[in-house]
Amino acid sequence: MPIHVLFFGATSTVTGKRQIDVDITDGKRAREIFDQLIAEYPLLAVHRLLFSVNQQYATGKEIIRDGDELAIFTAVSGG
Amino acid sequence: MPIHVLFFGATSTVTGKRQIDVDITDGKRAREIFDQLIAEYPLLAVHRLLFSVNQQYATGKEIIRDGDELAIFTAVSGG
Amino acid sequence: MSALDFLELTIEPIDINSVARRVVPPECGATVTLDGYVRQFTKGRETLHLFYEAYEPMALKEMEKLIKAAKEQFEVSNIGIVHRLGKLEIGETSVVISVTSPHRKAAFAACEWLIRELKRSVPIWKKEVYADGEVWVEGET
Amino acid sequence: MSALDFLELTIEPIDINSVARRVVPPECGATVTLDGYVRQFTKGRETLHLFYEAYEPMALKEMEKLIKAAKEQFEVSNIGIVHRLGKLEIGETSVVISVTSPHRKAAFAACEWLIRELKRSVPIWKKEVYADGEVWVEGET
Repeated sequence: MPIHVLFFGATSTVTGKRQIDVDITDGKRAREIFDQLIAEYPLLAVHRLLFSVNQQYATGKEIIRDGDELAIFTAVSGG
Repeated sequence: MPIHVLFFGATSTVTGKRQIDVDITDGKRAREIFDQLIAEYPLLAVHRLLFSVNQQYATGKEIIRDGDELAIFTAVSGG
Repeated sequence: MSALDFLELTIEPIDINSVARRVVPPECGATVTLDGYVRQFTKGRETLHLFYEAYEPMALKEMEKLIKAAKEQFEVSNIGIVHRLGKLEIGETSVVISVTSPHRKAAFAACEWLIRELKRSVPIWKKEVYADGEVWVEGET
Repeated sequence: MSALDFLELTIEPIDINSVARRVVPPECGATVTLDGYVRQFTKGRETLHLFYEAYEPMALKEMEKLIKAAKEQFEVSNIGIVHRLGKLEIGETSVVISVTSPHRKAAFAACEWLIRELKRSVPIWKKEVYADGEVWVEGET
């Protein structure tokens, strides 16, 4: 099943992508998907990362469903 | 010798004047002049009054010289 | 008083934006601004408009003293204070105080201190005009 | 969220005055406004311009959470937050937070809390562009 993962700022620069669509098996936890992407783009690990699932900060324990929107980004710097 | 006494806001309304010129003997203390004016305009005493001499808040102990500028006004309400 | 500090009495409408911008030095990144304006209701009574009067030369001196005192007490870069005089309609800005500082905390603290002290010490008086009369407001000292 | 609260992301220049004025209810008399703007120098290095990017739908949700939380914690009437996105020149306003309250003290406290929390939790990132490169700034978390 497809899910979407978004990147912003530094994580977008590092991955060279704004968004990737990942095909996963149903019932995975967010943490597994994030870890898999960090393994795929090891430069992400250089940064202090924050994660979200469906536009809410994520603990990693969230169970991911079809069409969910995940995001990986660095500590925010607005203001 | 002539000195000037200014009124603002409520003290101007009460005295009906923006400014009066008073002729005093040299060396008087501010307190004496203020007291004399309060006696002359007793409605002033209804208010909580502040005093200045030469555009500085006055203690009343100031010795008044020729041409000094005194003022009597109520607690301020700017802002 | 630095080149970017300023204090003014004006009978023209005050633009908050321009006050906030005038105090900005190149090395600062945040400004805290307090603006006061004419309330429509005070203790349930409807104000039609306000009138502010100042003992102008003394008010300017007192405002300058406040800026100096604030810059001694708080680590701030620049301070701007503008107070409106004359007749003000409901919603119009009566006072703007803008403070810039390298650290936000000091700007908040200084701005809060400045408005409190301005209301205590700067010789400006407010007349509230109601449908059925008018009153010179007296401060708390 | 009351009718006078608002939150916006915009790529247009921000007018502080209009933000401060939009939060004003008839019974309040003071607004505290924080505005952040593009610094020319950060740690001695000259910035040519900035670029802000947001995870827009999540940023709006987080800003709304902040407004709700501030209104629970502080006795304030209304809160407005506007954050600029896209390219900003030196001196341009990046963020404005305006808070009105019946008592000044709460407005100062809420405004200070809001900017601190916004910098911690709202998914917006700043890229500093220098003569010799550019850097995505990372927050403190």
